[in-house]
Amino acid sequence: MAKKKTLKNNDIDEKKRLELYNSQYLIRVAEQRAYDLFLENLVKGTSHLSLGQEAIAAGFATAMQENDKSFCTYRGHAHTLARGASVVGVLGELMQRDCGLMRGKGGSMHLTDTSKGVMGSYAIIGAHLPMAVGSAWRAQYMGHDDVATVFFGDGTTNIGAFHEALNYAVVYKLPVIFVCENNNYMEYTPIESITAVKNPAADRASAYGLDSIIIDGNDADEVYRTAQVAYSKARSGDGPSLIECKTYRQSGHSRADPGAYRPDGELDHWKKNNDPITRYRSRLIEFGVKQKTIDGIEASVKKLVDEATEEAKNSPVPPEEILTTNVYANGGWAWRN
Amino acid sequence: MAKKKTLKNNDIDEKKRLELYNSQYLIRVAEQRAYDLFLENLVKGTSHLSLGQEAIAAGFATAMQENDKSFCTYRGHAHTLARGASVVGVLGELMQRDCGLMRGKGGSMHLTDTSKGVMGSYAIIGAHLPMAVGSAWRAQYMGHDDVATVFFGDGTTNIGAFHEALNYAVVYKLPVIFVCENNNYMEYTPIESITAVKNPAADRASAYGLDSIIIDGNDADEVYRTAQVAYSKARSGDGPSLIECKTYRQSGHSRADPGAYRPDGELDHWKKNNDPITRYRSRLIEFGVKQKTIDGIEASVKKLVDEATEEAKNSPVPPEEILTTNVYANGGWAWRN
Amino acid sequence: MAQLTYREAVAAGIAQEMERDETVAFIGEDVARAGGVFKATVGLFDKFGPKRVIDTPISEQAILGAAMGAAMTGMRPIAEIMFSDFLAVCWDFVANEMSKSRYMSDGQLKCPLVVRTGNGGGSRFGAQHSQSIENWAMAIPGIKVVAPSTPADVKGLLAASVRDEDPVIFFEHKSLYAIKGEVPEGEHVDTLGTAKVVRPGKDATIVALALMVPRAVQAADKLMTDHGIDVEVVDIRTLVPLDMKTISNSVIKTGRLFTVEENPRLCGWGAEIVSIVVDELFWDLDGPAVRITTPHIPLPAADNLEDITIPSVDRIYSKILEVLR
Amino acid sequence: MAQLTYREAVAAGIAQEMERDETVAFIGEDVARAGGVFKATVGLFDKFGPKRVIDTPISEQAILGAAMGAAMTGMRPIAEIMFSDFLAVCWDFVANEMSKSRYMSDGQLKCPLVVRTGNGGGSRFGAQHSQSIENWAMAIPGIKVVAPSTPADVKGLLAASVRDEDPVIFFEHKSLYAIKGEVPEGEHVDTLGTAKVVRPGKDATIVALALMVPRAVQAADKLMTDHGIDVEVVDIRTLVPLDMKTISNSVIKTGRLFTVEENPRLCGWGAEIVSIVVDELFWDLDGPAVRITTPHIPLPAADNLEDITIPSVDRIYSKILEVLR
Ligand SMILES: Cc1ncc(C[n+]2csc(CCOP(=O)(O)OP(=O)(O)O)c2C)c(N)n1
Ligand SMILES: Cc1ncc(C[n+]2csc(CCOP(=O)(O)OP(=O)(O)O)c2C)c(N)n1
Ligand SMILES: [Mg+2]
Ligand SMILES: [Mg+2]
Repeated sequence: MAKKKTLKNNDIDEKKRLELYNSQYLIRVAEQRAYDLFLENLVKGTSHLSLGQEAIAAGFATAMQENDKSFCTYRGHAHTLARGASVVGVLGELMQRDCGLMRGKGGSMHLTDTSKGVMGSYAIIGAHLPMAVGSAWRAQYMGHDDVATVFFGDGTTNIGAFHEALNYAVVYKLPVIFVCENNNYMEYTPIESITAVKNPAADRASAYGLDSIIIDGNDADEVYRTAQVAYSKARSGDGPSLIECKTYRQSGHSRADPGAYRPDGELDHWKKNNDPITRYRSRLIEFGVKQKTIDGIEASVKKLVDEATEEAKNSPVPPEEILTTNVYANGGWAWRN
Repeated sequence: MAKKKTLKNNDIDEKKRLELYNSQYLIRVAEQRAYDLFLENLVKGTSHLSLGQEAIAAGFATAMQENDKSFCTYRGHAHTLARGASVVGVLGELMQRDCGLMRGKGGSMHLTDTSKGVMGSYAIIGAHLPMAVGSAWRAQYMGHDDVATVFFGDGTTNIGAFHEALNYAVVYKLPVIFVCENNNYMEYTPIESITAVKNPAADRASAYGLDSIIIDGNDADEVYRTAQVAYSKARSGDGPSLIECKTYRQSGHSRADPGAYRPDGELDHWKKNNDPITRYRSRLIEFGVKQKTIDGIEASVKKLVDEATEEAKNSPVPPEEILTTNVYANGGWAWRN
Repeated sequence: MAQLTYREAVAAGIAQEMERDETVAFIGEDVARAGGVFKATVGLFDKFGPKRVIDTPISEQAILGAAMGAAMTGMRPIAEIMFSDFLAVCWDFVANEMSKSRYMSDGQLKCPLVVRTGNGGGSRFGAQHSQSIENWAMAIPGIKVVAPSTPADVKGLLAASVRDEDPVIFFEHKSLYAIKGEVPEGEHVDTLGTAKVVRPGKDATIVALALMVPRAVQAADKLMTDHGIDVEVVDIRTLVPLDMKTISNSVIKTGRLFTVEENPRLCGWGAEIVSIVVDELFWDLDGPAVRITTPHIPLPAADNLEDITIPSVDRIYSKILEVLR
Repeated sequence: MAQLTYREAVAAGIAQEMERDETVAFIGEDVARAGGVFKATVGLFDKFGPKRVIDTPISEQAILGAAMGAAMTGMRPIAEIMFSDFLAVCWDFVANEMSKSRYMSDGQLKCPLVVRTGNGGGSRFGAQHSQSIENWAMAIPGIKVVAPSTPADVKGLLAASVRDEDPVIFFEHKSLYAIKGEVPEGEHVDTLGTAKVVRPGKDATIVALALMVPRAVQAADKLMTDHGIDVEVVDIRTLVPLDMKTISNSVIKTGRLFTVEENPRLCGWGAEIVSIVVDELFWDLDGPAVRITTPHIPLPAADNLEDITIPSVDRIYSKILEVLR
């Protein structure tokens, strides 16, 4: 059994594995921290955590090139961190401090770090799918080799923009990867109760002439491998992919959600038996990674997040002068002369 | 050969056949009249004809119950006439006269006759699909036995509202029939050049858990038969159908379109070899209908349209007082007191 | 009289109408089993069941289209669009369909439906979940536009909206959901198109809406206390139909007009009211009519920034003082 | 100087910019091989080929989203939305996305793109294909809004829009496509945010836009001829940025303000301008500021009805006469 797994997984080397673990673990700790800060009333507004869904962000980001572009939702902390954005910048933005990625002007739902290829997080369901298509059009048009990846939830497959984006991307064979994180719920409503097909993304792939791809979204290796195939397809000019990742959201939908809609035991089941971090930690050990190495990663991630938390806490709130900056390209907001 | 056809078609009796022919012929003559009136500068604004597509409107309307509801596009003269709306009302509306179905306030693109179940024609692509879904929801909710039918083109399958409507209808198993008239073109652009799949509606049926249905839209019998199956399915509570009818638009997209985008010979080919009226006339004769009977139908249709034309021509333009009526339910337009 | 919160008044208003009229049903995202993301529809699902209180997919166009098709054919649906910002994804149904079908059909089609939506800022949600877009709706002929400021008005105007034969966009203010107020016991139905003088005064008129109403009243009280300036506050309550009589009477009396708008400056409803007053009551004005608005910028997320964006009691107070002095 | 039609000026403007800048590309429905339903983009496909001039599916959200994603990452796309009424189906991209991404990202994201669209009435197309919705766009912070009235302005302002670093909504008036006018030879680039006094006068100011400009000028000429009333006409040209200097200078000079709007009355751009003038120049006004607008109704299809709906030369003339007498 162990043997078989070794064989099955020997395409990924230890260095990559540790990278994948580091990325997942960083997301886990940072998201938990965000939750704690919310309880301390230091995170204002809303926030949507990816606890339990870390493997998807980590797997894709690890397979990306530096010049690749990510488009995220309001549930985008994970994807932003996975591309290497500063933890201070992310936590600072959640705390709406001057050190935040957007100096508090965007907030938790709109994390953006273009220096890392994170082309924004969008809070209106579906809108960022066509934008990712546009980035892919630019890559094709200008002869660039980057690929656009757009992350979205199961619930998003029922909105019009999903359909338009998929068709458009296929018609022009654009280098864009559509990643559906199926965590079983839209906000509080089970996805199967409001969707015509069982697999909301994969069962619609054929409507765009695409392959139906369903993967275990809680297995970072499987995600990484699938991502690699999709990126190489896109970079070879063979067009888009639509990938449905099965996963589960361990946190509430947003900050104040008690999760009353979950059937008894469901959350526990996923936490105990299908947590991506726990699973990956076991796999590392199975593959001979030393406990010390793992401990080292975990310690350094914790330190990073602790230090970032302190730095963000000490950052001032944004100065009032920036209220009216960057509305227009000239830096200001004047709509009249 | 004739024998075989007889067998294949003996489910439809002569009375129905003549009804189907009458309906198609009426549409043909009225649409040609609309075109002539346009050349005389008596049809103002735009108008979108269904020449060549008559069998679809006729086949569905003939299979409908009186209380069924139709939702049409700007290309809706055919569907409105097929439900029995007055020819004077239709031509009068195209000529923007007081005798028009909506007294000139809607125009060619918005034909409505609720007394015949024609719940409006809509000119923004896709919008009427969700409306038809809503009508079907009301039927299910109130326990009515009517079914909603929504007609739209191939190009419409690429807009978001199509996707939302289909999913919604299936989730709640609503009695609505989605009829895609695939006439090969959106306005001037060939549908296959901007669509990810070959059959824009049928190849997407599975994305909503529906059967893929493609029929010859220029064969009124096949349309009628398919419609009957769909209505009885809907009335039995078994939910929506999506039907793709292959056809061809013999006229321009709208009034002034010279059709330069058509490959040489294409239009001629369809007119000569696959015109629904010519085909149906031959079939009637094949099935033993007397030429005299056919001539009688044609003569009475022509008379009807001639008389309607005269009546519409003699109708005054709408009085200025109605400019501000029926904006709100109180009959007026006052937005203030 | 019962003490209800603004959010409880929403549920109470819907329940009252659903009990009265079988053709009223309610659809929206997460509105049924979960009682809505703002908990404004808690209890309705238990009371009326899955046939009448329905969780939908994330398909705003289908939601409004379904409501429209049902309304055309005999129902009186209430549809929720969770945040008013999301009306942008189904704007066609508001701007081109429900608003125009009666006119285009010369009265054959009707659309008695209500679109409820959470509007306004103050929750630190950022630019895509905080907007006040009542001016977008006011700009569309053929619909009615309501935005209550108290629990009683929520219930009474919601009932009136459900009973109205025209499509109504009903803006609930997110930052008011928690406020409490007296609501009449038993059936309560108000009248669309009626503004209210909520604070009488003689020196100037403030016209305000929704969250801006309590702020305007506070500012007016402070102007009285500090400077003896006696400001009348009019709560518009419904933008369409617009109760110009009440507004005009107030302006004729006071000679000065201020509007307090949460929507961003350009083409806000305050501009409309000012332009009517300047046309019709120019000679009654004793000085400039002045608009106090959210500046013409997207909304920032940070609390300190959001607080200086939306008109505050202080800003209203200072601006009026500056102008009247 | 060359004589071009308004529609030829569109193609000329696009061609000029595509020749200059490789990153400019053009997408829309039926715009390439067929040259657009208004024939405003004829010749571009032949000149620049299928890579740069692209026929799209009927997917307005994808069109604007694609333009946005490309603009964010280095292109300067031009997207056509065939009729401005259809902006309602992709309004989210205008109102919530392209307009806010720069602000939400505190300047990290940019959206240098142009959305061209056929706006306005007069074609007997009915309520869903005839609207003037420049006021919808003006109400959204973060975008620029342009609406030219002459072929020269079409070319010059379109070029300026393409070169602008912000998203621009460019309203072409359908009833002006056929008019002819002088357009400067060679490269022609105008400046956004500059209004023009197109007819000097001293007795009153008319502020007008697009199709309303030639009508206002005709009305002014007739007022002069018939009654010796000398009216100044200002063509706003761009609603955002708004050239208030030119408008204010005119009002200070004449003491009277009229706005002539094709958008329906409520929350139109005229209201905004009136409200600014009344706030800032109240004491310069010699009488009421008056708006002449399309009434607040959906547009009828019939020609005789449409003609009495949209402000005509006669209506402008009579209203001004009535007010000034
Ligand atoms: C157009 C629009 N409709 C509704 C919402 C409110 N909303 C925010 S998140 C969400 C659920 C999204 O579900 P899914 O796509 O599965 O993503 P998840 O939150 O599970 O990651 C909804 C309905 C929104 N933001 N935008
Ligand atoms: C949202 C929207 N986009 C574009 C248009 C312009 N338009 C009118 S008809 C048409 C083509 C429609 O093609 P199809 O659905 O195949 O119907 P057909 O006209 O062939 O019957 C287009 C693009 C529109 N009316 N609405
Ligand atoms: Mg989900
Ligand atoms: Mg077609």
